[in-house]
Amino acid sequence: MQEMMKARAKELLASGEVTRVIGWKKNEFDYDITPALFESAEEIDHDFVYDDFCGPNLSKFTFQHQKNDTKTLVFLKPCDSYSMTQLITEHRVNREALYLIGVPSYGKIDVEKIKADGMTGILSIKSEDGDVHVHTLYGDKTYAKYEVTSERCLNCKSKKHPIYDELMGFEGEVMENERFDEVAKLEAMTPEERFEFWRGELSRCIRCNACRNACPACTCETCIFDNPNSGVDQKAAKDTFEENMFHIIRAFHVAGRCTDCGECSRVCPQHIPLHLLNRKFIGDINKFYGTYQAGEEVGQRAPLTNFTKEDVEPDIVAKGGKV
Amino acid sequence: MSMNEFKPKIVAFCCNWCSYAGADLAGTNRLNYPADVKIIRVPCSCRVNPLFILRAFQRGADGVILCGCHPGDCHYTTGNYYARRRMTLLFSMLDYLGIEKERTRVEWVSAAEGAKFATVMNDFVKTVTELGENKRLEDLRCKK
Amino acid sequence: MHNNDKEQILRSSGVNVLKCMRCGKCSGTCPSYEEMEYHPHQFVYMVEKGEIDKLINSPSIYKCLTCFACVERCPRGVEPAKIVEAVRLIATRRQGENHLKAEDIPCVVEDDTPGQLLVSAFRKYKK
Amino acid sequence: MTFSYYPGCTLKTKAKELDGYARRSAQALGITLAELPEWQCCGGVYTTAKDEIATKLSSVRALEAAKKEGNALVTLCSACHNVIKQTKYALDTDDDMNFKVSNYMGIDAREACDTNVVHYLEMLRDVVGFDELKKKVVNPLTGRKIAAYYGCLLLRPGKTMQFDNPENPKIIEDFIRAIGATPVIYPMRNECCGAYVTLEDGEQAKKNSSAVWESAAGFGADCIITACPLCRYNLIKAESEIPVIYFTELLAEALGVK
Amino acid sequence: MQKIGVFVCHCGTNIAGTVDVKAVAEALGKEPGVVFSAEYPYMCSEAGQNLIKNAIKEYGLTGIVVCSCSPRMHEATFRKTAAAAGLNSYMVEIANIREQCSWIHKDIKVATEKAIVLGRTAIAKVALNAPLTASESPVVKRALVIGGGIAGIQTALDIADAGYEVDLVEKEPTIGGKMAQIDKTFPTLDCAACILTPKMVDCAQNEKIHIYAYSEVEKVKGFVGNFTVSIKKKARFVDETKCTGCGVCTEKCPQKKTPNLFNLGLDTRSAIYIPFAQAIPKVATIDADYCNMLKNGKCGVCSKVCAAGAIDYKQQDQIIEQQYGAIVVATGFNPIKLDGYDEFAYNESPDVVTSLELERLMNAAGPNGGTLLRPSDKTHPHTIVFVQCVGSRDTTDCGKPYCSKICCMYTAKHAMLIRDKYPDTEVYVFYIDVRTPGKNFDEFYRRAVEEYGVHYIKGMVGKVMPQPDGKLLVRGADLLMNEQILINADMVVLAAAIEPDKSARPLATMLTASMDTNDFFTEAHPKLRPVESPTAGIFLSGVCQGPKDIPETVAQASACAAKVIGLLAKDKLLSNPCVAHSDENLCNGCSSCEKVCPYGAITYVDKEFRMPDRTTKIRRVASVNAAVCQGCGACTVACPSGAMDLSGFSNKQIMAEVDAICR
Repeated sequence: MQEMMKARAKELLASGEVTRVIGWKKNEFDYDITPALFESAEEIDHDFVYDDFCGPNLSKFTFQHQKNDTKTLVFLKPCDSYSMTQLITEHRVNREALYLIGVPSYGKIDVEKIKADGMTGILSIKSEDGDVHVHTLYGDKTYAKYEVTSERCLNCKSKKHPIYDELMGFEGEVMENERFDEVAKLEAMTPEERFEFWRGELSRCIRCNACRNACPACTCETCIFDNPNSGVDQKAAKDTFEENMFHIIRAFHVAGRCTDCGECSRVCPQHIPLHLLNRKFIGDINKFYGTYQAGEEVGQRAPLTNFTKEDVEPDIVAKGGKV
Repeated sequence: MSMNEFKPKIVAFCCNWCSYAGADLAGTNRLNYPADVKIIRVPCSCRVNPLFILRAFQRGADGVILCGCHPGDCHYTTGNYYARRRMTLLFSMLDYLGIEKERTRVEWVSAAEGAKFATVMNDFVKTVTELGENKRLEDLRCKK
Repeated sequence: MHNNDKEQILRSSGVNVLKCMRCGKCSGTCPSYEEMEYHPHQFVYMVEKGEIDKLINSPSIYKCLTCFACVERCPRGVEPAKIVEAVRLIATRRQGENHLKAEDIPCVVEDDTPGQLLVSAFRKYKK
Repeated sequence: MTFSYYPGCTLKTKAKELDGYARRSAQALGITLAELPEWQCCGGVYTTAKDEIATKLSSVRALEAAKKEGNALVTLCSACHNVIKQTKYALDTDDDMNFKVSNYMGIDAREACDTNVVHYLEMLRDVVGFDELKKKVVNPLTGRKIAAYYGCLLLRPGKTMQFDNPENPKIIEDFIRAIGATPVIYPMRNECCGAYVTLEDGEQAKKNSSAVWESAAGFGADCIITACPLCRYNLIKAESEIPVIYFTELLAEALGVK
Repeated sequence: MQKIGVFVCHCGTNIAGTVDVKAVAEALGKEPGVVFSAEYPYMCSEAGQNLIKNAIKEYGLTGIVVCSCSPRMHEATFRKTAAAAGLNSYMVEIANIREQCSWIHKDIKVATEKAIVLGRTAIAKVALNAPLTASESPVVKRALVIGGGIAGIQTALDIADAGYEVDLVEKEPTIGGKMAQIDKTFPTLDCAACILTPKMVDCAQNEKIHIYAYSEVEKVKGFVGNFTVSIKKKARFVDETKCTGCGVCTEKCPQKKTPNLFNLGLDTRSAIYIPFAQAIPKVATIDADYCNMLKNGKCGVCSKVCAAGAIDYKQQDQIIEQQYGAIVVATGFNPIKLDGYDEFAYNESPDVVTSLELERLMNAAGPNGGTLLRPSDKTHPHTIVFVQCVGSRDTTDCGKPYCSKICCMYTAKHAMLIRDKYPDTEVYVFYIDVRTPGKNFDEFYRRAVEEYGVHYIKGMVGKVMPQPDGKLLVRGADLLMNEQILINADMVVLAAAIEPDKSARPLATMLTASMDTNDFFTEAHPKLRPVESPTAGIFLSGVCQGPKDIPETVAQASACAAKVIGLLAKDKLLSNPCVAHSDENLCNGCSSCEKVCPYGAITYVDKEFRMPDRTTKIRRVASVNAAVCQGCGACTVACPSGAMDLSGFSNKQIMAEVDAICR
């Protein structure tokens, strides 16, 4: 796959169809993959990579590096393409200046799972035919791929690309998944247990803003948390409104727009399951207003800027949330 | 603090056209409800940003209630429909975070429903008083 | 007791009698009108008022043909035929004796009586 | 094209001709009617009560069997059609009913009964097509003035049956035209014959049925056709002065397979 | 630095009875930013207002808080007071310590404490208030009336009388609407044409009124005071300026088999036609669906016989663009289609007619020249059954849930006219309720019963059965007799429900005017602003707002005109300054705000921004039209970046209030 992608990227660069390519590149470690901008065939030959570690969602990177006067090729995994569709719907990226190639994703590996298994001093990781070989300073170990696949991929919502100019490899389908199971588990707890759970999780937050920076739905020109006039700033002070409410506000801000790509949880250095906040909103929206998948189609009307006269009343929450 | 001494802090957002007028009518008719309820006038229920409600909880409110025109009767035609969706989702999230769902409420009160306004407020204050002091949302960030 | 019957009728028929605006179209359309002591619109009204016993004890409940003309033509979607059926079910479920007994059948049956007639009648007149 | 076929009790006994002509005609039209292996009597009338499931189970079984065979379910007798279709509608729209039936039967009833129920006439209209039928007629009944008698069961409740305009139907009239005869429109064609009341009050049923045939005869019909054995029985008992026959008999006659 | 003044009103004992006003004034005087605090028995009195004015001047106050009755009561008063003292009137906040405090609490301690909280909340808010000025926009002194029935005609005449230009758009070839089709009017039985046609002529002759008949509104842009409307003049294939209305073409036209829609298809007319003798404008129109020349190029008779040379087979639709200050909707109604009511045999028998068809059958200009004859065999009917509420008060799919309001009265009229003209005809009226609220209405209905011997039967018809002999057997219920009855009738007349004209829904979308579920236009307030749409500059005249009879329609039409005149009389419009505004630096251009705006006040523009690295970047940003925005604030919450805020109720202000309450 990777070679096909490289070849096609170079072809498009050479033909002048595009002048820039957005893809992934490998850093010091096999598993340390970051989004990257390539502007020449040489750069592509040298750095371009597409493998089971290419987790980062390129749509946010594309937004940050967009240029209007020239065309950019972007490779999109299915979940990236949902985010991209949402960005197009919100007029945040210029569709005209993009050439989108959809590529399949067979599940990305979560290095944290390997580390959590006690592996240290990792020198290299290779993923081959459903096995993942880990080579460390202290010896080697092989995992079955599903053991180290990230949670978001195990609960993949779709292997289909809602938008593309060109597809490479097999196009998948919208998937059946159990992604709301964790949410349901929390919902089944008592309010006290839930409060304790979230206090435990959110107390670990160091306000590094990684979640916000990675989130493809967080593309505000100026984030309200950075805006002294929003009434929720005051970053420095401790115990302020913004500090405490950051994640709730962020989740509400992306409610109805979050495509559930899982970047927030992936990048969180404190391993806070932030996606469980977003999924709560997604689950509620599906339940109350009919199934809605953000980024499924360009021009969709988000559930929070929409209504029907027969919508459920807010007291549905007090009645246990059953529609 | 024993139960009967507990005085909850309750913030009530009322839309200017229906519910605020309903509250005025309750006053004109001398219908009593607890002084714990403090009203903030907004043009429409759709003006109420979830941030305001979160802020109230963070600042120590024990209950927040939003009152607007009945669905279909909004002065601005559709405002309360949007408010209804926003609040449904917000309340569900607050409940998910462990803030008891009884601490948040939306009621549709028309300008003619002074009696309903008083009844709703009495009931809401009673419910919140029974729940007792709210967990401060700011605790969410404090180490256990 | 009466209230229970009323609730039971409302529940089992699924009809909201309060939607009736008393236009009488059901009775204006009923093919069994002449044979009935209480007419379709009265069924709806009497159930609303809780006068269930009069209905249960009336032969009218066996006169409805379940032809659904009243259901079809009611401008308010009240469905009187379902009310009649629910009242009759109370009667047939309660009665010690069925309205139609198996031993009566030989007296009424003729050579050309279709089986459909017998099963239908049993459905309507028996527990 | 193959359909699962539900004949019903009377078609095996007193209304054999309704069934026989239908089968022969279907064959002539290239349609296979596969009789359900173990069907039970539909019960004759649908019990509208929401708290009553026992009387609906035979229909559920028929629907389930057809679903298993993977075919649409064709009915012929108006009563069977009405009962089965209403049962399906109840399962589709009444969650409580679906829940109870599912529990009792140990199946997901809504899913298991997701079968298209069509009346033989609908099959003629929608699958064969009346234009196509017209072409296959070898013995057009030209000059015959036929009155269609719908009765109540095929048409009502309109929302559930979705058969035709319940107040001004035309499917049988179109059928009559297709076989070369002239339909007679008369107002009593969708009024009730008296149904099962005939068992205990023959006079009432006679009154109802007389009104029907008198209206048809008054408009010049020389024959009445129906899809319901009980309608036919009642009309005949009411001393109809014009013949009352099953529509399938005319169909078979027109197709030359009588 | 803010300098805030606090003024606590006693309202006699209304407030002072349960609130320790001195303590309130004292406590609030210590709030940050407060430089003056006082109490007074009646703050709204002249002396009270002077107290405020003097304090503003003396202390150079930048904002004031009045602790008094509800702002709904005296906010405007105190704003004027502030303005008179040179303080921006939006630097005033009211703490409602009467309706929401002293009147509902009995304990002085509790009430006083609450009054202090309410006061400091208002102080917290006013500290963040910004001076606001109402913006101005010019008013185009011209009105558009859409719909040329009696409602549109009356509104146009009244507006023109006040000296303003009016354009009257009618989609049919002539103005007149439904009233032109009606024979007599209740409860006076005067002839509809006799009272309507002079008004039509007035319209045609009025210099201020411009009639665009056979025209439709295509597009609407702009806002109150300044709408731009595109009107499509449909091709008549006749030059309006040349046609004299002589009617020779209509006589000579060989295509006589065209259904006469003015007579509801009860008879036929020629393909080139003038709908009726008194049509305005009285010019011919060619029905393109039936004209042989237009269909296949074979004929051309009308062109040959026209002495004025007015026929133009090549005429095209024409688009006219015009500016208006106000738009009046007067799109009227139609009877519903009766396809869902075949139990009444309407489609089956020509002798079952709607009431409007009966009007034409009885009209001297109708198909039978005013003699009531059965459509089927043109014989005199001896028994007529009227059925009320056909489709009205009907919650099924084919009906309308509302009462059509006019049917009870016109049926009484029909019954009376028939009994008067044909005493040998028996008339039965099946009714559910007879609704006659209106001047002389019930008396009129009673005359039908008492003087004219009309048989009113409480009940409904279940089925109409055409008989072989041509009679109509009517089966219905007589609920008072508790009987089912059969009537052998010659004709059946159905009082079909009325519904808004089908053109209303797309028009409402163009106007961003709201409609209810029945497609009636919604009024700005059901009681107090019944002739205005919530969308500023859009006014409602006649049945488009809800079922009405003629007198009510005319009353509403004139009321509507008065409102339009009131608007056009202004040179400039001052708008409520408490409107939304977008901070372009923060705006993402994501369109969320636009989606929730009920007024279409938000548009997007591409704007160039200078970036920190001195490059420029073009971004799409939201822009609020302050003249259209009504200040609901829906956009402020929909906006993810907080770019959208609402003057007078800003995010910061409301949060400050929250903080003050929770302090």
